[in-house]
Amino acid sequence: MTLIGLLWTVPLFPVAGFLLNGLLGARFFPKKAVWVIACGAVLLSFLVSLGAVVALRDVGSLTPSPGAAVDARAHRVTLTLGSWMPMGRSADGSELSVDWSFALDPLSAVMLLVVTGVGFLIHVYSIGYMGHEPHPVFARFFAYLNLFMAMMLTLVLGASLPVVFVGWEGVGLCSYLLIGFYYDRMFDEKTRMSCADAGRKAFITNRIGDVGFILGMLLLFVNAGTLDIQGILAKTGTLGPGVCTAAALLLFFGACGKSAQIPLYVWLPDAMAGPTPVSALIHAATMVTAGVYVTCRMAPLYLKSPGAMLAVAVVGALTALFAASIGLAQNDIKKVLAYSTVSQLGYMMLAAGVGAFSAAIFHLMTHAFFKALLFLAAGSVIHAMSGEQDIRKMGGLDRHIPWTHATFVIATLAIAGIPPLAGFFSKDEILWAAFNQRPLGLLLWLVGAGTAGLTAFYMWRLYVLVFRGEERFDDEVRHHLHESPRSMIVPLAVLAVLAIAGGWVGIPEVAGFRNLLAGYLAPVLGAGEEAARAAPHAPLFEVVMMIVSTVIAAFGLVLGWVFYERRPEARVRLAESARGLYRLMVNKYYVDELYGKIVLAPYYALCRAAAWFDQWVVDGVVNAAGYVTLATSYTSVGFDTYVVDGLVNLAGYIVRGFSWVFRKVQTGIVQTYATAMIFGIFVLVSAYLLARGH
Amino acid sequence: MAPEAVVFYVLASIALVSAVMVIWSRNVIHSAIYLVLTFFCVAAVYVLLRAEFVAVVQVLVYAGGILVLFLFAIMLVNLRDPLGSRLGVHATLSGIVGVSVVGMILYVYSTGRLARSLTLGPPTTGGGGNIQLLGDALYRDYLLPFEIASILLLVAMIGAIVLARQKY
Amino acid sequence: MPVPASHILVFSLLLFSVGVLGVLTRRNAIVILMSIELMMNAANINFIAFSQRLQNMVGQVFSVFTIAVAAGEVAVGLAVVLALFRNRDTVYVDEVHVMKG
Amino acid sequence: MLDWYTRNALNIVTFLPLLGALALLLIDKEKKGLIMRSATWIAFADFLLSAPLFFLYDAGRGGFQFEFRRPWIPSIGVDYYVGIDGISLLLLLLTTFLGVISILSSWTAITERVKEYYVFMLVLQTGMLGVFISLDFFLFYIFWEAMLVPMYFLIGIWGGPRKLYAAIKFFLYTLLGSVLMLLGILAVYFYYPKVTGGTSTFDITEFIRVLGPLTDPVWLEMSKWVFLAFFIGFAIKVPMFPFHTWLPDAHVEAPTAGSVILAGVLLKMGTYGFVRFSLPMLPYATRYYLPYMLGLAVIGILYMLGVFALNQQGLYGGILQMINHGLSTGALFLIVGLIYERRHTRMIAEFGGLSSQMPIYATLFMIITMSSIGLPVLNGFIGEFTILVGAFRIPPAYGFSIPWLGGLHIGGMFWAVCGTLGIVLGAAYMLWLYQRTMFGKLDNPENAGLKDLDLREIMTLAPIVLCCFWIGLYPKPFFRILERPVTEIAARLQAGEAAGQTAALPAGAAPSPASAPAPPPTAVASATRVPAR
Repeated sequence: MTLIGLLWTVPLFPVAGFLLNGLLGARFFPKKAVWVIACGAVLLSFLVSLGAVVALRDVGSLTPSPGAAVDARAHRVTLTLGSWMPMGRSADGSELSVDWSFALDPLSAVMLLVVTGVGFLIHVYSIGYMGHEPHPVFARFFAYLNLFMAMMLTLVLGASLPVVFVGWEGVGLCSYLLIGFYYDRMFDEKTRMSCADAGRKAFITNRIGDVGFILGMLLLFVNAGTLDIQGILAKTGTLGPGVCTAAALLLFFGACGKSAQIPLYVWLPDAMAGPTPVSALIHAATMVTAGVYVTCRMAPLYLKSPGAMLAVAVVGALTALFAASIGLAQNDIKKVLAYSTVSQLGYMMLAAGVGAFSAAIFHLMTHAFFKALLFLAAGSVIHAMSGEQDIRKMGGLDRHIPWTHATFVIATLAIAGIPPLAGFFSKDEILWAAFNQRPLGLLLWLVGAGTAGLTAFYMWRLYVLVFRGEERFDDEVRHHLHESPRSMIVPLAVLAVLAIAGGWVGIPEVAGFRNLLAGYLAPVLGAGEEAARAAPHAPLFEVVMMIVSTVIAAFGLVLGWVFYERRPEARVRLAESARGLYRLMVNKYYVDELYGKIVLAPYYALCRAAAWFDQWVVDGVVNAAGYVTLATSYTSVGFDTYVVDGLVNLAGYIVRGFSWVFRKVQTGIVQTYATAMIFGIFVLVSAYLLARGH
Repeated sequence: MAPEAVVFYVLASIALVSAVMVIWSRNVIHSAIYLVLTFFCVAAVYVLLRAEFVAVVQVLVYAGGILVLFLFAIMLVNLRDPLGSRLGVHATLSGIVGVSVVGMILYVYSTGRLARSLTLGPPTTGGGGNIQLLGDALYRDYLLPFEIASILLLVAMIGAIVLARQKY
Repeated sequence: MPVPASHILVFSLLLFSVGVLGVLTRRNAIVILMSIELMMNAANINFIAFSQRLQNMVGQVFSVFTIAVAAGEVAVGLAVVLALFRNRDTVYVDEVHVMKG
Repeated sequence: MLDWYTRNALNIVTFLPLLGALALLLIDKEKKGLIMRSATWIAFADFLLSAPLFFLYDAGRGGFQFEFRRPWIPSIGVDYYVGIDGISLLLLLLTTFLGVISILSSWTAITERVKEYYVFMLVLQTGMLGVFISLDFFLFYIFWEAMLVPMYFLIGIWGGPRKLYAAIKFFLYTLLGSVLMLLGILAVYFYYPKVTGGTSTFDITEFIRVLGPLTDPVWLEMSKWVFLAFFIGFAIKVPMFPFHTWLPDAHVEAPTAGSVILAGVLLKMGTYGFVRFSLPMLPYATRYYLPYMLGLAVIGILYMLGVFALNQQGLYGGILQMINHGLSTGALFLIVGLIYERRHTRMIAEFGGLSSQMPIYATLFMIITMSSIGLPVLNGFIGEFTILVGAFRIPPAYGFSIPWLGGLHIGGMFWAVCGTLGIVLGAAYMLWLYQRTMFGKLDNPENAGLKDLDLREIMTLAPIVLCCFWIGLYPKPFFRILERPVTEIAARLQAGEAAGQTAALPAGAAPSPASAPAPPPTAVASATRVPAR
């Protein structure tokens, strides 16, 4: 029980780091102390996680204690720290309550190690990358980064949906803060979008997704009577298909927000406004995969609803293809990578949707390695290029920054799916699972394979434009060109190793190995896997498919090489002939503009309408009496002259009398009020007398 | 008609006329003088009603104290235009309202029941009046209200001083 | 007392009405205060008339109180008028209309 | 000692500010520092005196505690009767807490008529506390009205450029509401002896006990009208659409501390009124008007949605959210006030990039913003989530369908979705505000010299922030305190539901007096006690 019992400290170390650096860092600590605290906190988390994961291996020998439940069959240890929201009873008398509880099982173990491990590397990288920032900014950056780690770990470890939601919103907040980190800078001159705008866009888009997440939670809470994840999953059988489908779709909508799926992906490309380590950590390796993680977490719920599964698969596949096609035409190094991330996330969702949950997690892991590497290498490039991000102004960098170049090539090959690098195995597992889906298997496979080709193509394009060919930057930049410091290169190297070897834990069985990862995850995700594997198993066919997908990837690479290095004029001709499509891609299919028209414009209109309604209708009714009085008195002004001259006729006199009374009511002279009171008495008593018949 | 009745009607008429003059007169000083006249007449009516003590208090406090206060105030308030306009349209309207109310109340009186049931009883005993009875009532039954009234006067005095001070 | 009580009441009523009219029609705050005194006198007359009629001293006691209150009221009222005059340079109540709508 | 305290605590807490105000009157008004310090200490002492109530309150016992009762006007059955249950306890603490903070925040903001200002603040404090502790309708009404006067002056004297307009609008609106409420109170007051055949009383607990479960058709019909009378009184205070237009004016014009109190405490009184009176006393009418109430509640006021969910979770959330909203909105007004004090403008366009100039300010502002948009770990989330659970649990029978929208069912689910969307839109707005002021370039030279918060200013905000975290991380004590009162009210509402069914009125039908059944020959029903759960 030793280190597992300390599981709750895993998110707490970064919280401590955040508090120290956030409250005291900027004023009292030197820079070195700041990064030692920040990196140390994450390292401690990593070590404790590692110990806990090791201890989890012989879960059978663990003894339950109060507040710590052990489920040997599912390899799960659940720590309950205390009651959070005891909300009384539901209609049927069951206790509606939410606990602060954390759970460690193989699924969260994988995530835990990926998050803390990659997170630690990126923290180390940030020391060098942010090194030239002035001190308060430096401390603020590490404080935010630590807070993010804490929230991400809460998300991963949470054993009940609200605890997961704490992390879910927390990472959203950190993402907001870190995207808008340079809050005084402009991000996109063309659309006049500042970094703060980008952060807000990310946060709001995520919040829109959260509507789904919250509603899904509520639906489950009310119907299952609990929000404990295992409690819900145990009750999926009794919930009924309608509730399952609704809840699954709602949760998936939330996941769409966080994992940047259609229709909520628009925030992720703009999230590149943040510093590059942030893009690597949050918008590639960890946070954006939270949606995939939660979907896998709730796998039994999804499996109860074929419709929801299909929706997940289709949305994932479409996102993968759609984002990859946009990635073809981008010129900002980080935006290419961002669309690539969206596309890869679509892949993961596709995997989850076809029931290959462990493949989704596998791809999540390998993607964390190679995409973090890509971003960090890109950061190194940007660092070397004095902040330039436009790939049209790069080229020929391979001679100047060899380490960065080498790692970038590895990562590119890994994401393109070239064996035996990490990306190959995970991507292939997904494609194979997609192919076996019924009834859309072939279609999904085609989309997936096409995306793989596109990915290889645009990644190679990126590589060529950045590192090969002629140098397109000016002398000023050349003068400052330098390889990054060691604190940046070492993480690159470590990640490069992982990008090569990370996939070897999941070599498919057909190749004669045991799929280690799938086996490890089986206690949690096994049920879903069996469903996916119910399809007829044909080893030879699987090998053929593997070769086909490799060929497609290679074809993409070659095409990229031809178009961008060998025969650029062919590319120009192609772009000419398909100019309309090209423009669409460059402008990202005008989705942002569309959302502006159909979402934002009506929202602003609604706000304006509400204000107008308040100002004119509601207040208008209230002031109606006043307006009438005023109107009457205005008309009477004309008559006043006649009154003074004594030229009054009877009708005029009546009008004048009335209007005059009305206006006098508002004179502010006390005597008027007294007169009115006495007149009132007169009227009342007269009425009384008349009624009495006197 | 009994002599007392004659005296009463005469006094009442004087009081009413001078009261009208109080509000009619354009000069504030004149108003104050008419006011004093009204007060005296009312005091006399009190005597007729066998309320000698109150009559004396009336003369002392009203005619003595309050009027002096008024005169002081009038002199301190050095009006640019002492002859304020008297009858505006507003005043006419107020007058109409006021007179109608008076008329109405008179009408109520005249419908009878009140008038019959309230004829005054015989005068109280003794030439010395009823001051002793009044004293008993004031200082025995109504001692606390009496003391409170004195505190009220004290508060009013302090309040008046505070308000009227030049700088505060 | 040979005079019918109703006549005394009518006398008090008329005196009161004159006071009301004064309050309603005059602009000069001092005259308004005077009119209030008239109204109080009218009330006193009623008190005393009923005291006589009912052979009860309470009416007279109350009229004494009324006089005390009147004295206090005049003192404070005139002080207010003075303050008003000092601050706004007027004693005409229709020129003091901060409550104007 | 403790015994004496528990017996008199409410009187002490309520009237200490009033006594303090009287004491302030004796201080020379030129000694502004002394006045400010004394007022702060008085408010702080009041808070300290009220704090033990939180621990002494016996959450397991439920019911009204710390009761104090003396006959006051026996001839019409008015008692001086005070006492608190969990709901009023929390609001009482919120009031004393925000009282200290608002007074502390006024030190530099108020430079004119200092003495009068603090006197009014303290009197206001007594008025508000009185509203929350009164268990006698007459007493309640007196406090309810008394509170208006100091607030009126606070807005009217120390307010902004259009202060008179705002003050009068505020006063007239609320006065109109309370007059109608008085009508409702009188109706109940005169009806009560007819039921019991006994003496008249203004005792609220007695009304709830006798009239709550009453199923006499005459009463059921009458309760609808009483509900409407109460509704207008409370809805104006809440303020619910369409009675809300006084609020923006009042907020814009009021001084900072006034806004804090207004948003933090005054606006909670309407909701408190619904929870304390309308729901337990008029369960049938509440149920009857429910669809409309929900519709009005969902326009902006999330905690009303919780209250009218009429179940335990909804009430929990509604009351907690009242506290949360009080804290975070109060803090937001403080934050606006702090910047207003420095720059004398509230125009958003004037600011931008303050984050680098005033980091502490920016941080606190960020936390409060996050609290008000319902980020977990902070208080807003707890309230919102609980409310939404409550809304989700509104039975389908409480809703209605719209045929021409494909039979769209407007029930709990619909309202919960609306509420959730509202939260998101609110987030968009708050972030926009934050970004415009705090982020961007510091391009207005007038903002370059702005000072960050000093210790006193931090002291006004830090306690609120701590409370936000407390409620967000460990709200259990609050849930426990609310448990008994909330279950009791929920039980009464269920009983009311049953009453509606026995009276065989068409449930969920459009409210029209004509649909009432003819009264039975004997209009007197025996009073029964609701079985406590």
